[in-house]
Amino acid sequence: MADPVLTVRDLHLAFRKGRQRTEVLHGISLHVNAGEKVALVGESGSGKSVTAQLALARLQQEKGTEAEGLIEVLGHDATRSPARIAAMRGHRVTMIFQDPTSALNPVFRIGEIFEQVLRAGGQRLRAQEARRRAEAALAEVQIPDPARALDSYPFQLSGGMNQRVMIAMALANGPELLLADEPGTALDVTVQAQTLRLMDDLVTSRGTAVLFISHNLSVVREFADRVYVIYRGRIVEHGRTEQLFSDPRHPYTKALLAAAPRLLGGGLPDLPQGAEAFADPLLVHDGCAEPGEVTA
Amino acid sequence: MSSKTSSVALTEFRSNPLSIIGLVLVALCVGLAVFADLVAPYPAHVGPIGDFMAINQAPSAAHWFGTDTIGRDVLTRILYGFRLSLVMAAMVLAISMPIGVALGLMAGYLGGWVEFAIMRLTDVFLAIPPLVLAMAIMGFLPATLTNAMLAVTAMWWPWYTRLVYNVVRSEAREGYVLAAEVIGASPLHVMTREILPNCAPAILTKLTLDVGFVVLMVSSLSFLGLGVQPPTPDLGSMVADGAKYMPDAWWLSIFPALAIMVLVLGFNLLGDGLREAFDAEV
Amino acid sequence: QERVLRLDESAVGEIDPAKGTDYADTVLAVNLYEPLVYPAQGEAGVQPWLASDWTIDGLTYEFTLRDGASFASGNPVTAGDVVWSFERLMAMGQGPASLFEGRVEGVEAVDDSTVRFTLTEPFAPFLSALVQLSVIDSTLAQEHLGEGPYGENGGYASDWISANSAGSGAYIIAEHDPQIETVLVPNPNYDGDPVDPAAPEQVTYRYSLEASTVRALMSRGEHDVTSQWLPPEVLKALNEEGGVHLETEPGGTGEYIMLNTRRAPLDDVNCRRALSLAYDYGTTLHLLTVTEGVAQGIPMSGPMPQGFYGSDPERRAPTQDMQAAQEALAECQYDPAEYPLDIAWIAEVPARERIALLMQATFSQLGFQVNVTRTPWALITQQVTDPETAPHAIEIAISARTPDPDSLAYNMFSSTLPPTWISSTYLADEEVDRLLEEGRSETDPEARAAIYDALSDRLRDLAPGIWAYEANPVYALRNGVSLPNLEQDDRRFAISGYGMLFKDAQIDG
Amino acid sequence: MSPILRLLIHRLALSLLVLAGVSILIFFVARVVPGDPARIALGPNAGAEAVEALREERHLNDPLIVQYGWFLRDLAGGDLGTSLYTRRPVLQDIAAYLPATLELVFIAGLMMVLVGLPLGRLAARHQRRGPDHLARFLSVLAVCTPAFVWGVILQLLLAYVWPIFPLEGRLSTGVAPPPDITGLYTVDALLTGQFGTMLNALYHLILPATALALSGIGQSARLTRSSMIETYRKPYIEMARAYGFKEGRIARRYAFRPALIPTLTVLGLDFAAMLANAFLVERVFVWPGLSRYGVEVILRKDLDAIVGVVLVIAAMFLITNLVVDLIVSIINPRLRLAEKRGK
Amino acid sequence: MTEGPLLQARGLGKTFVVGDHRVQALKDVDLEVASGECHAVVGESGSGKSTLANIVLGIYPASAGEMLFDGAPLGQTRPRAMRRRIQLVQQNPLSSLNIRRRIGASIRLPLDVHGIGARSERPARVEALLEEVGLEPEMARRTPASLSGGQRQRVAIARALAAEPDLIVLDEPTSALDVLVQARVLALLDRLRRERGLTYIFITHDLAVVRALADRISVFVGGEKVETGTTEAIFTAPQAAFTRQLIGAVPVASEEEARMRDVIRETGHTPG
Ligand SMILES: Nc1ncnc2c1ncn2[C@@H]1O[C@H](COP(=O)(O)OP(=O)(O)OP(=O)(O)O)[C@@H](O)[C@H]1O
Ligand SMILES: Nc1ncnc2c1ncn2[C@@H]1O[C@H](COP(=O)(O)OP(=O)(O)OP(=O)(O)O)[C@@H](O)[C@H]1O
Ligand SMILES: [Mg+2]
Ligand SMILES: [Mg+2]
Repeated sequence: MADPVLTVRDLHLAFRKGRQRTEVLHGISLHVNAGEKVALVGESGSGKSVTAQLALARLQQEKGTEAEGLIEVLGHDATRSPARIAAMRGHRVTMIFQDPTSALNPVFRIGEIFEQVLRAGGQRLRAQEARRRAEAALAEVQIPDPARALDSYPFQLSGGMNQRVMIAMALANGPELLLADEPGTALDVTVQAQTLRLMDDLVTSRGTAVLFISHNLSVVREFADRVYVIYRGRIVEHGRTEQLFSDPRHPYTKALLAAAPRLLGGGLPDLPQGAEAFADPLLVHDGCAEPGEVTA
Repeated sequence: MSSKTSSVALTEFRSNPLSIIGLVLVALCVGLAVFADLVAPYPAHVGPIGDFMAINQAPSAAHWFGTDTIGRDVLTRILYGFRLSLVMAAMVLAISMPIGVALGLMAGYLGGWVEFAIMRLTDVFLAIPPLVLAMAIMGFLPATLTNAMLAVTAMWWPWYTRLVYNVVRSEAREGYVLAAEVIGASPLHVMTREILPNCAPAILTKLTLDVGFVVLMVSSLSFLGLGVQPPTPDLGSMVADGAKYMPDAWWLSIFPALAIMVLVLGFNLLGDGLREAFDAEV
Repeated sequence: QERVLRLDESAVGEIDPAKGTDYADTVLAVNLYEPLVYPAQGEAGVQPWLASDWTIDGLTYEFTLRDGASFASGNPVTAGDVVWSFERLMAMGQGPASLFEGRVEGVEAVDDSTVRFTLTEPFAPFLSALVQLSVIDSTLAQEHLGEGPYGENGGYASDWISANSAGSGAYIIAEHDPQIETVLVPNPNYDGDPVDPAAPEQVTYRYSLEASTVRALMSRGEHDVTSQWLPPEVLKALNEEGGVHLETEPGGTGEYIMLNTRRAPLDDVNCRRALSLAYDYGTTLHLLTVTEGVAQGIPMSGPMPQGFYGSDPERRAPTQDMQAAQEALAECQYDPAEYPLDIAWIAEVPARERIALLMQATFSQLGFQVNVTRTPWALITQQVTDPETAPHAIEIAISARTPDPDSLAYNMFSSTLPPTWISSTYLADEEVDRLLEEGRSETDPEARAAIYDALSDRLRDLAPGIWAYEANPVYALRNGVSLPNLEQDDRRFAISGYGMLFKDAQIDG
Repeated sequence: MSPILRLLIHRLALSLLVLAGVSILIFFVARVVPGDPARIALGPNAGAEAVEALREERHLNDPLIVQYGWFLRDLAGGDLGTSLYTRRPVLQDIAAYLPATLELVFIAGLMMVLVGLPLGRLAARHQRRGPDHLARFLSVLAVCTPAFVWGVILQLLLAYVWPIFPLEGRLSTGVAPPPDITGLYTVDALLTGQFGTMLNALYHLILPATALALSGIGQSARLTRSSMIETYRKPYIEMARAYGFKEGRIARRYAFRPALIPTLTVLGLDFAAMLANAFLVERVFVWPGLSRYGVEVILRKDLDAIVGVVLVIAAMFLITNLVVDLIVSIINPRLRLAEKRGK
Repeated sequence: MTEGPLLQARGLGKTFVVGDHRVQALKDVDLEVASGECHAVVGESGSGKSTLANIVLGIYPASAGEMLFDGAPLGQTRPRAMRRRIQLVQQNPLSSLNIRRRIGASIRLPLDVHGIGARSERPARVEALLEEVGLEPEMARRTPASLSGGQRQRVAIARALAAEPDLIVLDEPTSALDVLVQARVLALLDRLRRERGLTYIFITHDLAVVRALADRISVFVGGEKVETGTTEAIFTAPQAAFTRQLIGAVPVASEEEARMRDVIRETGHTPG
C-alpha cells in the first residue's frame, strides 16, 4: 500500500466563542493514500469543510479554534507546524472550491491570478514562462482559446469555464494532494457532470491524491475509490465505493441512499426512518482499516 | 442586508472593547447633560450673568476649567453645553431622519419617476457640502438656535434618503419582499413592515454616528459665527470665542474642544460598534 | 533692507474714497489721496493741505491749490480735478456724499489753481467736511470710466478706482485685494507735507486676521501694529511679554448704546432713563482695562466726545444707580415683564459681546427679559433701516467724520434723515431738530458752543441712547516702530484715522 | 463607444442636471429670504435713489422666475454676475481665490489617501488586535475633532509654542509668489524652476493641510478597514490563501484592490467635505482662499457671489465624483467591460 | 372550477432591456397546466424558468402573449383576490423569510391581507398550518434564524398555504436542501397536493426529483420550450437532445440506474 499523503487520527475540533464551546468534530480518523481518490460525504454542517481547512492549516491559528489529534499532510504535522503546510499550499497541496466564479478575484485577470498560483511556494518564474505554462494548463482542461481566457476577467467567463480554470490552477503545479470541497455544486447539473469527469480524468492520469467532499452520495459514486460517510462530526461508515453502494450497512448511509430520488421512477424516495440509529458506531468495510489499525 | 440577529449582534458588541468605551462615554455625557443642574458648580453661569470681577481666570480649585471673558465658570457651561448639543442633535435627527427614511423607502421601492425625482433632488442636496449649504441658509436667516437647527435639518435628510435607498435596493431583491408581494400585501405594508425593519440596524447605526456629526456641524456653524447665540452655552461657539484668546487664556477653547471630542468620540465608537455588530452598511 | 510696516484691520478695505466709510477706508484714503483741508493737529479745526489757502465770503468758499501739487501719475493737480471729484462723489451718492447733500449750489474751477464752492444756505460745518473730499486724478480716471449709469461719465471709473489709486497722497497702491491685504509703496511724485526719513518703504495693510493670529505674529516679531479691535486681555498679554508698546488714539468716537425710541417699551422716555441709570458704567470700563492707566475706553459724560462742542469736561460721567433706575421705571407706562428687550451686538467685534451680556445681566435685574443676538454688521445695517424690526439696543461706535460736532450730532439725531445705523435711535424731537439746524447755520464759534451745550442737555433728558464710554483705541506697536501722531499730544488729530499717516511713521531698520 | 466613455457621458449628463438643480435651489433660497442686497452693498449712507438704481440694474425688482432667466442667460455667456461686495465679476473673484483653496484641498486629499488607506489596511490585517485598536482609536479621534480645533491645536503647538512651522499665509514675507500659471504656488514654482519658492509654499501648506486632512485620514482609514474586512471574508481570499499567496501580497494587492472600489466612492464624498472644512481651516491659518470670500459674501447677502461660490463648490464636488467614478471603473473591470458580459 | 386547464398561456414572451442590450428571456411559450396536476418545468440555468414563474405570479408583465387563469384573462395587474389564488415557494429558504419577523407573523400575513378567518381565530389557524407542514405550533414565536433550512422551507410552504391558493409555483424548492431533508419536503408537498387538490408548477433542474413528483414535464432551453409531455413519456422517450443530456447528467446511486441513464443519453430510449 502506498504511503498516505493525508492522515487524520482521532481529530477533535471545537469552536469557542466567549464562554460557549461547540465541538464540531468528535474524533474522526481518515487517510488518503498517494494517488488515491477518497470521498467524504455527509449532510450540511457535519464537519466536512472544517476537516479540509484543518488539513490546509487554515483554521489552527484562528482565535477560538481548539483542534486536537493528528493531522499529517505529506509528512508534516498540520497542528504543530502549520507554517510548513502553509508553505506547501498551492503547489504540493491545493484546493478546488464550490463556486468557481466567486473564488476568483473579480478585479484581476485570469492570467494575473494564474501567474500568482504558479509562483506559489516562492517559486521564481518569469512572466513569459508563467504565461506559457498557464496557456498549456488551460489547454489541458479543454478551454478553447487559452490566450483569450487568460486575458479575461472571471465574470467574462461562464461558470463552467471558471470551474475548468480552477481545475487547471489546482493541478498546474503538480500537487500531491487535492482537496475538492463540493466542487461545482453551484453549477448546473450538466456542467457539473462534465467538469467532474474532466477532473477525474486529469487526476487519474497524474496520480494526484484527492479528498473529495460532497453532501450527495450519488455524485461521488463514479469518482471515488473509497468513501467516508460523516454524520454530525463522526465518521459512521467507511468502505470502498462499490462495497458501500452495494452493501450500505450503517443506518445513516442507508437512509442517504434511500432518500435520493430515483431516476428510474418508483415514486417518492423513502423517508428516512429511525434517526436515533444514525448515531450508531462506525462501520468499516473489509480492507479499509486506518493505517496502523486492524480491520474490523 | 444585515443578516445578523439581535442576539448575535449583542454578543458581538459586548466583545468589542472600543464599543464599550463608546457606550461609557455616551452614558457619561448624557448623564452629565441630564443632571447638569445638580452637577454644575455654578448653575447661575448658564446665562449672561457671570462674575465680572473674576474674568479670564486660569483653572483653579474654585473653577476647575477656569472662567470665561465675563467671569463665568467654564465647567458649568460645558455641562450645559452637553445638554444643548444633545438636545439639538436629537431635534435635528428627529425631524430629518423620518423625512429621509420615508423618501428613501419610496424612491427605492416604488422606482420609476418617483425614484428619479427623489434621488435627483437628493443628489442636488448632496452635491453641496452640508456645511456650505447650512452656511448659505444661515447667511439669509437671523442667527438663532432654531434657524441653525432648521439649516442643519434641511441638509441632513438626504443622507438618510440615500442610505435607506441603497438598503432598500438590495433588500427589494430579497425573497421575503417577493413573498409579500405575491401574497398581495400593499406597497405601504411592504415598505414599512417588511423592508423598514431590515433597514433599522443601518438607520440606528447612522443615527448614533450622526449625533456626533450634528454636534460637529453645529459647532462649525457657531465657529463661523452663524450658529447658536450667546449666552446659550454652545460648545462650538465657546471654542470659537475662546480661540481669540489663544494661547494666553487657553482654557477657554481647549476644554470645550475636548468636550466636543469626548462627546463625538463616544457616539462614534458606539456607532462603530453597532455597525460592526449588525454588519450594517452606513 | 527695506523698511516695511505691517498693520491689520478687522474690516476689509475699500480704496475708492467716494465709497469708503469706515476706519480702514479712512486710513487708506488719507494715505492715497489728499483732501483740500486736513484736520488740525493738537487742536480743533482744520489745516491747509492740498489747498494752501482759502477765503470764505458768505456762501462762497474759494480755495487756492498748493503750488506744484501733482498726482502720482505726474499730472498736476488742478481745480478741474477737484470739481470732477466732487461731482463724482455726489453722483455716486455713497460714502461721504451725505456730508454735502443739498448743501452745495455749485462748484467751479475759477482757474487751474482756484476752485470755488457756492453753498445753498449758511452751513458752518462745510469747511470741516472737506477733509472727506479726496481729490482724484481725473485725467487718469477718465481713461478708465467703464460702463455705468452716469451718462457721459459712464461708470465714473468706479471699478477701476476700487482696484487702483489715482491720488496725490504720499503712497500709492502696489497690490490690493479687499479680502486679504493692500500693499502700499511711496508715491515718487509726492510733494505735500514732509515725509519722515524713517518712513516705511512698504506698507502691508492686512484684513480680518484672527486675534490669536495677530497676537502670535506680534510675539514672533512678524507684525508691527495691531488693529484696535484686539480684546484687552490679548493686548495685556502682549504687553507683559515685552517687545511692544501700547499707544492710544482718542478722537471723536463715542460708544453709544442706541435705544430704539420707536419700539415699546423704549418709546417711553422713562424706560429709556431707567436703562441709562441701570447701565453699569464702572464694570464697562473695568472690562476695557488693558493695563494700569491704559484702557480701551474713557468715561463719557454726555452725547458729545471730548474736545467737541457740547462736551463738558467738568461734568462727572454717569454712574450706575439701580435705585434711581427702579424709580424711573416705575414712571414708565410699560410693565418690563411684558416687554422683552432685543439687544444686538456686532459679530465682528468680540469685545462688544461682553458689553451686551453685561447689559443683559443688569437690565434683567430691572425685570426685563433680555435677548442678546450676535449679528453680523452687514445684517445690522440692514435691520436698522426699519425701526419696527430694529433691535431695542445696539452698541454702536460713532465717530465724528469731520472735526465738527455737526458731523456727529446731526447724523445721529436729526429726524430729517432716513434711518441708518448712525441714526438708529430714530429720535424725533422738535427741540433737538431746531438746535441741530441752528448749530449748522450759526458761524460764530461762541454761539455754536452754546447751542451744542443746550443740545447735549436736551439729549441727556431724552436719553435716546446710553453714553457708555468714549472709545480710546489701543494699539500694540512692535518696539522699533513708532507712530508719532498717536504718541505725542501735540500731533494728535481730533478725529480717528487721520493719524495713521504712514509717511509720519518711523521704523528703525 | 467604449463603455467607460459612455459611463462618463452618462455621469456628466447627470452631473449637469444636478448642477442645474443646485443653481435653482441656491438661487431661490438666496432670493426668497428677506433682506435687501443692494442696500447692504451700498452701505448705510447711500441714498434711496442709488439703492433703487442698483436694484434696477441687478433686476432685483423683477419676479423671481424672470430673475432666474437673467441668471441663466448670463451663465450661458460664462458670466456669474458681479459681486456687490468686491465689485468685481464673480468669476474673476473665484479665479483669484479658488487656487489657494484647491492647493490646500489637494494636498490634504493626498494626505488622506497616502496616510489613511495604508492605516486602514494595517488595521484590517490585524483585525481585533493591538494595531487595529490603536489605528481605529486614532482614526475615530481624528474624525471626531472638528477641523477648526485641529487647526487651533496645530497652530498653537507647532507654530507658537515650538515655532517649527509658519503661523499663517501661503508664503513667507519676502518670498515673491511664482508667476501665475495655475495659481497653485507649488505647481507654478515647480514649472518655473523656483525650487526655493516651492519648498516655501509647501512649508506653509503643511499645517493647514494637516488640520484639514486629519478627519479625512481618519475617515478613509475607517472605510478602508471595514471594506478590507468585508473583502477578507470573500471566497477569493480563501482561495488566495489556499494557494499560498503571501499574506502581505494579499493585503497590498489581492484584497486591497477590490476593497478600494467601495472605499473610493465614499472618499469622493469626503473630499467634498474637505472643501467645506476648508472654510474653517482657512480662517485659522489666514489662508487667502475661496472660503473666506464665501463666508464674507454669505454674510453680506451678495447674491451673485453666493450663487457663484456654491455652484463652483458643487461643480468641484461633481468633478471629484466623476474622477472617482473614472478611477473606480478602471479598477472595476465589470464597469469597464460591461459590454462583453453574458456570453 | 371550470373544466379545462387551470392555467393557459399562449405565445408568452419576455424581453429584458439591460442598458442597450435586450435579453430574450422567454420566447413564444405555450403552456397548459391542468387543475390538480404537478407540472414540472426543467431546464438549465438561465433558460427562463424563473421568468415564467414571475410572469405567472404577476411580478412583472409579459412582453408578449396572454394568459388565462381559470378561464379568465390574467395580466400583471390583478385584483387582490386573484393574487391569493396563485402562491409561491422560493428556492432560498433563508432569504424568503423576513429575518426580523417571527415565524407566526410571516404565516399570518396572507390571512391579514386577504381577511381570511376572523381576527381572533387567526393565531389558531397559524398553529394549524404549522402542524400541517409538520412543525411544532410553538415555532410561531421563533425567528427564521433559529430554524434549519428544511424547517424554513416548511414555513414558506405554510405561508403559501395560508392564502388558500389554487396554484402554487415552486421555484426550485429543494435545491438548497440536503438529500434527506429534500426527501421529507418532497413527501410533504406531495401529500399536500393530494389532500388539498392543489396545482403545482414545479421548477427544478434536477430530473430525478421530477420523476418522483411530476405528472407532466416541460423542458426549457434558452427561453424556449423544447419539449413537453407526461413524465413517463419524457423519461422513456425523450425527444430533444437537450432532454437527453439533462437525464445523462443526473448522478445516480446504483449500477443499474447508471446503465439505464447512459442508454437513455445515447439512444433516447429506455432499454427494455
Ligand atoms: N469559524 C467557525 N466558527 C464557528 N463555527 C464554525 C466555524 N466554521 C464552521 N463552524 C461550524 O462547524 C460545523 C461544521 O461546519 P462545516 O463547514 O465543516 O460543515 P460542512 O459539512 O462543510 O457543511 P456544508 O455542506 O454546509 O458545507 C458547522 O456547525 C458550522 O456551523
Ligand atoms: N430582471 C431581469 N433583468 C434582466 N435580465 C433578466 C432579469 N431576470 C432574468 N433575466 C435574464 O433572463 C434570462 C432567464 O432568466 P431566469 O431567471 O428566468 O432563468 P432560470 O431558468 O430561472 O435560471 P436559474 O436556473 O439559474 O434560476 C437570463 O439570461 C437572465 O439573465
Ligand atoms: Mg462546507
Ligand atoms: Mg431561476
